[in-house]
Amino acid sequence: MAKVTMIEAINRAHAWEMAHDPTVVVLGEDVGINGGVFRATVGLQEQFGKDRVQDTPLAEGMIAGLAIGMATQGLRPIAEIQFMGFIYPAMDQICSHMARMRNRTRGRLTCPVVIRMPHGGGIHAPEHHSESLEAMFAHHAGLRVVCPSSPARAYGLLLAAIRDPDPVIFLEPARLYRLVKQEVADDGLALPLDVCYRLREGSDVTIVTWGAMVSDTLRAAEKLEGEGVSCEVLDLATLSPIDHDTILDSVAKTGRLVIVHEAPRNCGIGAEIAATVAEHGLYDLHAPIKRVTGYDTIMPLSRLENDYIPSTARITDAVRETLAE
Amino acid sequence: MAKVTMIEAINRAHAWEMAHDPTVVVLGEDVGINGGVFRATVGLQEQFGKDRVQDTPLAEGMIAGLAIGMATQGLRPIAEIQFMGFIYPAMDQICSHMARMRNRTRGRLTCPVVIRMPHGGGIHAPEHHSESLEAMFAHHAGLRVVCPSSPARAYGLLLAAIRDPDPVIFLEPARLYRLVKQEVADDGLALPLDVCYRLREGSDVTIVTWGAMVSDTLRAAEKLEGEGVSCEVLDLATLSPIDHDTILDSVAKTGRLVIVHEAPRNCGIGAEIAATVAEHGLYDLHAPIKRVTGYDTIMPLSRLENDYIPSTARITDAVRETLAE
Amino acid sequence: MKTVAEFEIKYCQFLDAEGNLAASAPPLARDSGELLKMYRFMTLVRAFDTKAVNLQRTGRLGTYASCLGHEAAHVGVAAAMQTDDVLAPVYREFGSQMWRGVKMASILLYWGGDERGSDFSAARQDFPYCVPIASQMLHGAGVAMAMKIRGEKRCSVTYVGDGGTSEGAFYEGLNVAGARALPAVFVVVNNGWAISVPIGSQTATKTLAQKAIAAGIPGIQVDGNDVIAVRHTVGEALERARRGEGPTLIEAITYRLSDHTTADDASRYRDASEVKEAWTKEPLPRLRAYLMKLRVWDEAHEVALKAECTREVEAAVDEYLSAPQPSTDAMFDHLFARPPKSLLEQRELARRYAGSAGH
Amino acid sequence: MKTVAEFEIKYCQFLDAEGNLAASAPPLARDSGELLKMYRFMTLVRAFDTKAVNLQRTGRLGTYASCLGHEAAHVGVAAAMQTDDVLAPVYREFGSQMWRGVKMASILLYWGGDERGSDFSAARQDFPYCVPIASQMLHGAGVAMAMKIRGEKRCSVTYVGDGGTSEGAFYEGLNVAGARALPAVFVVVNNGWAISVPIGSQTATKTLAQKAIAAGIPGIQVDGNDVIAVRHTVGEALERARRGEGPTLIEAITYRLSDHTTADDASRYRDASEVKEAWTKEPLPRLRAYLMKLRVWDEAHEVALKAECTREVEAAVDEYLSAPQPSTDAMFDHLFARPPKSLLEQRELARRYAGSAGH
Ligand SMILES: Cc1ncc(C[n+]2csc(CCOP(=O)(O)OP(=O)(O)O)c2C)c(N)n1
Ligand SMILES: Cc1ncc(C[n+]2csc(CCOP(=O)(O)OP(=O)(O)O)c2C)c(N)n1
Ligand SMILES: [Mg+2]
Ligand SMILES: [Mg+2]
Repeated sequence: MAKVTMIEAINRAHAWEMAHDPTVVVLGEDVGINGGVFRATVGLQEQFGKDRVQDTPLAEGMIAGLAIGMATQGLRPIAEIQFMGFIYPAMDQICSHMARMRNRTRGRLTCPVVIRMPHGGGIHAPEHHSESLEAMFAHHAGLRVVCPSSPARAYGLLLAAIRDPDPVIFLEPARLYRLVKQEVADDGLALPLDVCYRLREGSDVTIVTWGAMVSDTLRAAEKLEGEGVSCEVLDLATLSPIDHDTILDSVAKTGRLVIVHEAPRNCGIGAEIAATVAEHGLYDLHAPIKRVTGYDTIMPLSRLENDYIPSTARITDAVRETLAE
Repeated sequence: MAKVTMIEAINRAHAWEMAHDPTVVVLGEDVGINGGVFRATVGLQEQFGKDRVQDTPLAEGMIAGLAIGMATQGLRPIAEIQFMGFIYPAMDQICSHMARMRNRTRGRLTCPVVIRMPHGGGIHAPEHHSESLEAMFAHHAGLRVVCPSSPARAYGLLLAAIRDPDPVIFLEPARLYRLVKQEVADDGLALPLDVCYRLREGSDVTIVTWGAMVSDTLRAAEKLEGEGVSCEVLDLATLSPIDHDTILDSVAKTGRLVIVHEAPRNCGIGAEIAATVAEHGLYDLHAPIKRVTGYDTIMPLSRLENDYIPSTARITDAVRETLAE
Repeated sequence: MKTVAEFEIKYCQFLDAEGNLAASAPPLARDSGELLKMYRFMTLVRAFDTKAVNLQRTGRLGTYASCLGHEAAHVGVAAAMQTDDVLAPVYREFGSQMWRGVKMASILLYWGGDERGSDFSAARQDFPYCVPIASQMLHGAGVAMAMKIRGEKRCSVTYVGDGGTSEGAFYEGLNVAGARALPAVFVVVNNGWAISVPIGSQTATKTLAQKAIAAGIPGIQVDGNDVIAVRHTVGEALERARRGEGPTLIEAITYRLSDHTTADDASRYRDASEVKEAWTKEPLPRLRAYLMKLRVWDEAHEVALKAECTREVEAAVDEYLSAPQPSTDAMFDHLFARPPKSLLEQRELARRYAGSAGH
Repeated sequence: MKTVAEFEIKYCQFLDAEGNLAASAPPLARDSGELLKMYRFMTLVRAFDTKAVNLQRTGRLGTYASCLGHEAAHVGVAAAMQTDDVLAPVYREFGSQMWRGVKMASILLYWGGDERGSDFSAARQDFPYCVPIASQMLHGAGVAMAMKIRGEKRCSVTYVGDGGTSEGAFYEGLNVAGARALPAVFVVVNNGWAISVPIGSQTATKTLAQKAIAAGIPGIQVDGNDVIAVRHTVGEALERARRGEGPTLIEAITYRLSDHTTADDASRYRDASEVKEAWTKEPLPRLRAYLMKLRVWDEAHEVALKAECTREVEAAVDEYLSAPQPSTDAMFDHLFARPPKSLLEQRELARRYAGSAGH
């Protein structure tokens, strides 16, 4: 098995599915000959032709709207948005139509669309290139929101997203694109959606996180292990709908919950997780819940972006504080 | 003092401020001779002229973008969006620019803009006319989100919003527009932002709510009083930033928290309130927090909309369940 | 300075307001069978529309967007289409939908507040109503792109209003359709008003058809009250699209004889004289006059047709009024093919409180 | 069918690629003082740009969007403006910004990852860079609307790229500017490419200037490598706007001689021959040749100018490199005029963990 980066795994998932399902088409800005600005679609136009891998004019609302039209005609479009900060012009199409088409027509027309985009900061990109807006989508009914944290999960979850009969917002942590290589079997096997992945078993505290923050969290967990603290780390993976059962089970075991995400705190997905535990797992809690998140300000330009993104130190401190209660 | 409806109070706040501040301008679809589809701006064009009360072409992104340009030139635009479901095309302008201009330019250019729009359902309006999207804005740093629950608060909070040096998303509960009349002094006095309003003192349970749900919640509180349950009702009023201190103080007193909102539950503002209490008020809680919210589905067309919006029965039951713990 | 590009916009009308036919009229103008079919349909649409407004006024329908005056545009467009073409309407193109087989009862069900109204029994690939103005432009383009990718000889037809031409999505749809030569036809129904905003305030352009020039595609203006001109123009555009020559923008000039919707009062912002003048150009009498000149129509036919339309509409109203109330499950059962557990739990909750509003 | 509207698009060039002046050239073409000022500035912009790319390559600047080849367009536009007009740039119009007084050190600071770079010490009403493509169109329109409401004789000038003409916001801005006759000038810099997408794939139009027709406003094409033509055309458009006659769309045809940004590798998608050909038309040599023909310039001047530019650029680089690192407070202190308590608490937290990344 070859070791691949996340971006390569994403590329392979595209290629596998396009080779096996002729209804899958790719569209977006610069996805053709350029293979996408991060190279996620590299080689696909050569292999599958210009009809199935289309460079579009520059307009995200248009990309999403085209995908809707194509999907209602039985295609399975995968649309790339170049950076998450550029998703706003597509919000109307995604929220007013894509998320609702099945419901509005009582199942007559459906939108099996995947909208992929890089997620988060930490790559010293220009302004508006480092947003984490998963909660904005999670708040909208009718969408699944998925975010992998490793090459293998990127491969398996993307396949699941493409095959899902409903729209999926697929967020790719940009700073993981080339961070590590992992053995990924190119076997076309999808991973399940709607469940979280337990990356580390532990008994003292549950840490829920996703995307790029998974590696920082695992690093924190390792450090804490040296201090005798046993962390259970859950990769949320599907950010909406949330697999609350697994989280509640884990909290029932550990009695403590820390949530880590890069997105701003206010009304983030961490709030939903905390709220659900405060509703359904309150009596299991031995200590207040802690959220370690991005600040409620604008993701700064590159000089300060690493001070915005939660550091391992912030995570370990939060765990320590929880345990001190 | 004359008794006025909320829509009249909103109209008066416009007129007062336009008369006293020549930089205030109004723009939007049908706000001129038609006075807005709900009549919020009726008479303003006659009184202040076509330059200061402008009917725009039909494009919400354009409305928000114009407001930004005008604001950076020292005007104070009040923009009306006809229904909250039509805010999506304006998201890019609001989130990428309006919310960020001060920060991006280190204070050189600012956006003292108010974006007003009807909020919520219950008026048997057509599809896409009944959305509650406050959490989408709350999640974005750089915006204030305000939602009045009575004619007097509409008047005072709107004045505060217009005078605020930063952008304010001003949500007007459509089903309160003409529901009740209240004496409102047209005295140009603003009410404070960033604080919640205690509408009812109580000792058994804290209920936090806002907008149109305030009346249903007060009705529930009254009903519960008959059962010997003493409810403290807080009108959140400014939905972002949240006045957590008042909520935490109240929960410290009552030990119980129920949050009521019409918006979908997942990542709603209720989640943020619950999460903050689970972080900073956990030891005060005698029972699990309860959220009574809209469902995580699409606001249905009129036949079912009243089954979507939380009923008084759902609120009273939630309070009873909390007390039974 | 040298000239690098030149453009012109043409206007097409065959049947004038008095029912006189232009010499240049296409063969369709002599096909009395087709004309009668369209006339009957336009009359049915008028009867339906009148009834729907009446239902709203009497509390038996929600807010409704009348299509009074748009009958020729709507029927002409639909009549030019093939069954397997796809229509993306806005919210008042009932004439087109009915021609394509959408039941009047479905239309009423939707405007009566029930999503089942968008689950058409015919024209099942057609789009439902599109309330967010102009967003449907991109659906039409996307549908056409799917057709093009598959090499099908089908087309999409997308409506948009004059107000809708101010939204960015309108131009984005035209532009991509032009750039990829998609088999799509876009019809701007210029009825003069976007709620209270007259077309002259919406844009500085002399025509809306010229907006096509920004997409490098043909644009043409047509008298939207002349069903022959509409059907002919749309037919030519569809043929062009089917030949792989790309999209066309058609501006159909008509007039909104009604209020914007039943929630609107147009007398607040619009001169009665303008409306009166518009009534002299409306689509039905001119076609009737022409059919009478052709001697294929007379007063007796007219009386019989009206009675027939009334019967048909009443039957549809009965069907609508007898539709059972949806259960609260309907909110949940069509959101996802695979609903998450939390949604099923919420469905339970909704069942428990069904009908509790106001209590 | 009758013709209801006709349009044409003109192209303006005075100085050809060899430095020959057309007979029709305006008086500006004889104003050697102004031409020299522009030539000096274009040379400075080129020197700055070269240095900025170099700083990025050596790890001392973030991703940077070179303006190589755009010097005439950028300087011509700015030179036509008045000081109190307002510029809304995209992200590579450094030539315009520098002409208007924005310091090179500020430009570097921004691209070096510090928001202080957008707190210009001059041109303080100008907009900062606009990364979300085409969204600035509406800011330019809004600024012009404020000017119009106040009856000022000022104008806004808004840039947009060829790729940017596909976004809905582009058309929305043009349309409202036309509909309200705003004192605004919009300049499309058509440099042939939007990252890897060539203009022919972006739209089916023959020109980008013709997109003005969709807004009912004048559109004109100009050789964007001819600073005389650019300045003249923009100047006329600004005068027109100041007279209250409304907006103009100007398409300046140039070429992106560089990669899209320093993060891009254009050789993946673009023929070297095309770039080579474009170098024969670039803006500097033609103006130099013309100035030499006018005998106001020679090799010695050129050598001295280059040295002077180098000095100026180096001084700016020094200023940039010596700017102190911002503190984490900077994330919080400019969000609101009245920051909420929760934000101040978060500022405390950020102080505590400042610099902790990677630990
Ligand atoms: C995005 C959006 N903004 C605003 C509205 C509210 N609205 C409904 S219809 C309408 C006017 C539409 O005018 P036009 O496009 O001319 O269509 P017509 O109603 O005349 O058929 C407006 C502003 C909407 N439905 N969608
Ligand atoms: C809304 C949005 N979508 C995508 C991008 C990513 N992006 C940055 S530049 C660019 C191409 C712009 O091309 P053009 O408008 O021709 O300007 P140029 O770079 O050639 O000056 C793209 C797609 C963006 N910045 N904003
Ligand atoms: Mg109209
Ligand atoms: Mg370009």
